[in-house]
Amino acid sequence: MILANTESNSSLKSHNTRFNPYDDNGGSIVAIGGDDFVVIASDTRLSTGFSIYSRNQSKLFKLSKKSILGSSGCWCDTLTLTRLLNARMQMYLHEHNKEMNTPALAQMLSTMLYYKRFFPYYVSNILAGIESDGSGWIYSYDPIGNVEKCKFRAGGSSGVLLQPLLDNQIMLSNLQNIDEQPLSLEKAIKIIQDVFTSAAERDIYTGDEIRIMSITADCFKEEKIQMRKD
Amino acid sequence: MNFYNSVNFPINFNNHQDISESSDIIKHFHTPITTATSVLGIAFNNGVIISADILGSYGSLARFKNFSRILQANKNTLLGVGGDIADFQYLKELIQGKMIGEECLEDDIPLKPASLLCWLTRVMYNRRSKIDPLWNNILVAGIQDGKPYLGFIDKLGTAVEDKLIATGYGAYIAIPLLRDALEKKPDLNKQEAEELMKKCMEILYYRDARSFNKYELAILTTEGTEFKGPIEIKANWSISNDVCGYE
Amino acid sequence: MLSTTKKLENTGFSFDNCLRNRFLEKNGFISPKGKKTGTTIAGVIFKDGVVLGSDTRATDDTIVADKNCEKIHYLNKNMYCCGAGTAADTFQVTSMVSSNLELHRLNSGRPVPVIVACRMLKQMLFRYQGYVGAALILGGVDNTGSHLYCIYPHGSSDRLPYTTMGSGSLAAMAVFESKWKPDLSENEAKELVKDAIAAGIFNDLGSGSNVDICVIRKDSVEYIRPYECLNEKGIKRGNYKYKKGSTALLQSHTIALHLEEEIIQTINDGSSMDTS
Amino acid sequence: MASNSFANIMELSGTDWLNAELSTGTTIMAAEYDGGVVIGSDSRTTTGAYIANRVTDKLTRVTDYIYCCRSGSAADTQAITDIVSYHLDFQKVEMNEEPLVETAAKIFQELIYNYRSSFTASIIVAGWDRRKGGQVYCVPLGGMCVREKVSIGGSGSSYIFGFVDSNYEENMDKEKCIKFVAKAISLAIDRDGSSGGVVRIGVIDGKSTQIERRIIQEEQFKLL
Amino acid sequence: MALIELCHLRSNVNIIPFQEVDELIPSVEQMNLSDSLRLALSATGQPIDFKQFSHTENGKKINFEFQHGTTTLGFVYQGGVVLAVDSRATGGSFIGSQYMKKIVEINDYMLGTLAGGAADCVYWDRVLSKQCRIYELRNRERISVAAASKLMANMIYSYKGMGLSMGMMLAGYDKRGPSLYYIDSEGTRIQGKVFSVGSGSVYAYGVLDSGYKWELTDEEAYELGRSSIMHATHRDAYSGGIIRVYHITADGWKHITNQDASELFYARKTKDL
Amino acid sequence: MSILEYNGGAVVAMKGKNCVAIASDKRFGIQAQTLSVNFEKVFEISPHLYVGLPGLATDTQTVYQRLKFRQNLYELKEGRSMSPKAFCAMLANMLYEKRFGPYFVEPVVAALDKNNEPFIVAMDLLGCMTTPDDFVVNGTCSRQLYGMCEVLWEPNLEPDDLFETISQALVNACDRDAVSGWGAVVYIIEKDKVTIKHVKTRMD
Repeated sequence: MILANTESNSSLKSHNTRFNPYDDNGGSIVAIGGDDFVVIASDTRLSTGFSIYSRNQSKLFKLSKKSILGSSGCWCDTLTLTRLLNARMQMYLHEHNKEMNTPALAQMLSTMLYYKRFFPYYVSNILAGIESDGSGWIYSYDPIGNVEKCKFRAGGSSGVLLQPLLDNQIMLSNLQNIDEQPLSLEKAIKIIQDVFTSAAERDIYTGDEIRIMSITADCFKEEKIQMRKD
Repeated sequence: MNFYNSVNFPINFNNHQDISESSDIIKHFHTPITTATSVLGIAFNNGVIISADILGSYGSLARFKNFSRILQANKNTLLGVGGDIADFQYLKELIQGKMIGEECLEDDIPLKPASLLCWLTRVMYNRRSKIDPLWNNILVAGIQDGKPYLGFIDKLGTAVEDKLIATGYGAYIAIPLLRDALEKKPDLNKQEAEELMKKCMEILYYRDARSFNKYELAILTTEGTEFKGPIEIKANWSISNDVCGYE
Repeated sequence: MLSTTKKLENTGFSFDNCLRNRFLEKNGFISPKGKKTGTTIAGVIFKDGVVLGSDTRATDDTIVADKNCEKIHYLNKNMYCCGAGTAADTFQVTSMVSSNLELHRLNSGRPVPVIVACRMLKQMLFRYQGYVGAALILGGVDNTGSHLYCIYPHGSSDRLPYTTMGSGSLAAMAVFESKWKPDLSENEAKELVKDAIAAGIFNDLGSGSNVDICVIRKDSVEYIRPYECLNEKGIKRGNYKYKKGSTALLQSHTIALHLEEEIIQTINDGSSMDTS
Repeated sequence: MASNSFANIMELSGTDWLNAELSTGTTIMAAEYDGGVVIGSDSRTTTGAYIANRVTDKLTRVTDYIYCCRSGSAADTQAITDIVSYHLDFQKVEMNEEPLVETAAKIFQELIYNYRSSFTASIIVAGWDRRKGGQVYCVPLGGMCVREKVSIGGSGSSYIFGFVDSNYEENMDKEKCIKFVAKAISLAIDRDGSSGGVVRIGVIDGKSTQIERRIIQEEQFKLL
Repeated sequence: MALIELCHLRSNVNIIPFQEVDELIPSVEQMNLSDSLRLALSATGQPIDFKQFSHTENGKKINFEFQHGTTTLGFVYQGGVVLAVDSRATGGSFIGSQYMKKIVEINDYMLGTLAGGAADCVYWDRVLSKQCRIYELRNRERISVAAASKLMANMIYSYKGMGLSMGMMLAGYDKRGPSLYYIDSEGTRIQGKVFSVGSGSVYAYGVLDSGYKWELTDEEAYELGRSSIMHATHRDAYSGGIIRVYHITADGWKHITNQDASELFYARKTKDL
Repeated sequence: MSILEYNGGAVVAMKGKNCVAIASDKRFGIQAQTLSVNFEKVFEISPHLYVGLPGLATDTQTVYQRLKFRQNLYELKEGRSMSPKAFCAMLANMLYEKRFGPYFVEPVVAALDKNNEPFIVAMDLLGCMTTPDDFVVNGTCSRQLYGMCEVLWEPNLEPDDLFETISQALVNACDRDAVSGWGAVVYIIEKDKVTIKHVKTRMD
């Protein structure tokens, strides 16, 4: 019965109660999944407090041919988590001679987040991936690994601002007498651009540039769009 | 495999503790004592330049007036460190140990700056996860695959790569000037970068109460490393003549 | 009602709710804070006057509450004041002082010296010991020349040839320190202040949007708002207009308003009448 | 030495200036010489570790012949000085003679003493009057008041007590005294992070309604 | 590294750096991917009170908004067990999800509901379903609901005081017939006939208790579960979304309906009018 | 929990072409418990002037009553109706008077002024005014509303379009906020009429 990662108490040092192992480095992520595509976008501003660390830090991580992770929050946790995740996927590749598929990846990420239940990663993760039938799905996580599979999601510092708009525009919630049309990739990208424009207006931690990555059955695309820099 | 063995209990039954009783987790780390202020770095067209003053402050006392905190990790990597000086010295040994370890491999492949940054990120993150951080900001500058490289790590293990970096008060005072200069001319040459750096150090001296009027510069290009300093700041105090009284 | 009428006559702050609010806070309900102007404000003296500048963002925690707010406040004909800190405080403090200055001007029958405004402001702020969170830059021109003061929330002042305040003050000050020189011309001063504010806007997340500038000269004032739009809202790519009837209704009724129309008729007054 | 604390952590992350009150970390000094007094100060005002004003004038006029050097909270000391100045101007009109330095010091003392729980103010009052010539009074934090030949105050003063004690001589001539004061303050500036900038010097000798002012800049420090 | 040993450098050279980094990445054996019961503890091995980390050094809020809130209910009657749940997950007052699945299928004869911390419940339900499957393989019979609930309670109990937050029901059908257990993170495990758990449970109980009797028909039972949840979602801010109803009989569990709580509300209201 | 979230509720106002709209939800709750679904936070001050007072319900009522009292006094004294600008100044001063013990309301004012120009103002709880050209929001789901309005609003909306835009913004924002919703009411103020529409929303 050994505890994982336990420290002996003798190494504990003297007192002060001001160190905080967490920071919030801001940034927003929006992802939309369609019948045959998935698209995910993040801004590139990395900030701390009232100042900007970098104007050019994408928060998207391409994990495999079929999946992209967007991760924002405490950047040091993001770096660690994605590095571990990559190592895991590498191991899987060597053991099974194939890339991990999206649902398995989604579950593994959840388990890895829950592993740190008592000292969690302070990150908001959104995983976008294409499944075996070619459809795009989004998995969104809370910091300790509660996962929800859905078609669209906004997360990060302006997630609260953007989510209702996605509900309204993609799920057509609260609309009547509307003819539903399947969502196209072009429309999804258009919506993503517009929601980021609005987030940059109102959320001080979102801005500078958007990176949009999309995966369809046969191609992977990346786009950059400039935003306001204040 | 015994089934019931796999259902083991990570915590002793008698060891229940309430959160309220044991919220003293962060009582056990040290705080910075002797500190050093900002470090600045710029990547220019064929190299990098970093600078830092040479003061070690003990609280507000200007305690050590000739303390260099720029070091050369290997032939294509420079480090500039701010924050607690004791932690810096520990880190320095750690890095030197790492460098010797690398040399022992005798593969003639020097550690690249980005790799060193990555490794240092792990060191810093690991210490923050123990709630026993190294109170430093580290600036890693070098030549990565023939191109200038500049990176930064804070005490949590947050790593950032950029063309211009400033830590401490520099992040508030020097960054605006550096960003402005690089926006106007993205491809600075060595001399311009050096001039810009000198200007920033002067202004930091005006506005940061823990800064000092002597600093060091280190320039790393493909041709090699050049250390300059200590350089003394020629401050301009002429406006003091215009100011009289507070009303 | 009697008590309410009485209260109307009383001036100054009312502390009626304090006890209740403290009780609520003790029970774990966090008291919200007022809107802040994260702000970069700056001022510089040039040859013939003063240039004041500010950004135009007001924040509510991490949300931009106002993208184009006015932070350069009118004090009197010959002086203006930039405010940073709690937005309500800067507004109220400057408007109260503005009224007093106007009374002073009417009483004395001459342009009010800038020092008077400075004293009024700092004494008022000192009385509230920093609890009225207004950080101000006061600039003006009077018979004795151009003046620029920097007034801190606790009630101290500094007299300087160039100064900055607010969360972006460090960025703006860096620009001043690198580019300021004595005896600036008006255009140089305007550009310098713009650069300083822009440094705040781009490097401090609490500041943003446009640059406002106010130039105060010996006989004239020029309030340029906006002086420069540094950040435009991105262009919408989609169309978000709804079809009529998209929203489900429960009930609806209309109140017709009977308009009172006001017709103004000009009547010839006595002077134009032929009185001979 | 407050070096262990929270302030230090805030300094490292560079966020201390957002919340701190403006204060003059300061080195101030006044010394008597044979014809009057020399007052001097550094010129740095800080909020946290940010220098809000690098050319502050901490030598403040109370009357034409009496000045004070302020240290502590900028707001408190300015308010107190304004009040004292008002009192003395009033007294001057009433009595038709220049107020005494001692009177000024007493009013300072009274204010600081009465409001000692709410004010952070430590002041050196220096001046010249007909009766006692050049005088220096020290009114530190708790509100006591004592006359001294030479007095130093502020955070930087702790570095120069030794220098001042060993180098002060009575009845120096003016230039020597100015040099002494300037040297002392430059030494404090050298070691104290809260003091800095230039050395401002004022000479009060009762000969003119304007005091003689000098500014000694950094490059001249070595020559002192 | 062989060279180092060969040269006996170890005694001369400080090789701390390698330890520094090695500790970071837990080996495969250490992580919960291989031993699902083993979670990383905090630096001190003691629970962390996150309130002390509520603000960063820049004064920015750090807010671990784990998804929360719920109304769930379950009752045993002559026809088996009925479970009904809402589907809202809130972080603070923000509604993180309106479609969360709060019933977890443990095996064909057993269901768990979740209330409290969503991640906690889902994770441990997943572990439980693994344990149950192992039991089944080993003993060639299905695990009883009593045993499963005991396993669950023990697992949670071992992390008691660490900050887990969960209130779950375990319902199933075994050789003893239908049964329903309530388990929470304090370590409680109670068998009962009627339970409701979560922030909206007080409202649900009102409807549930007034309509419950052993002799309910299946349809009546579904209706009772549904309207209890519906009324709870109307009154409780942290419950809402879709009402899911499940039924467990001797043949295993069956999903009955998913119905939008708000639509149901309007349907009922117009009927009353 | 912030005290402004104790009872829940949100108000939004938007400018249109020669018209202005103000909308609020109808919930009155005590923390998680919904007590009433008919608690309006928007009040008529004069035919062309409406004020929304989201925040702590007790203060919503107190502030409204005191406003009405002062307004009556003004109209008795002056013999004319209050202009939107004067009303806002009065409200701002009333709130600032309680600078150190504020009322927990964040008012939103929507009106047509003398020239039938749309006029909107939002204030924080200390009475600091914001007067943008497009829309103002306040209340528990203000973040959600900012996101919605920033995309949906466009200049020169006709009254009918303005209604669709403002109600979609409010309803969808409330759907992501646990403590507001339960019905919504929209006021469209035009030169010659005011239209009051009760919108169907989720009731959970």
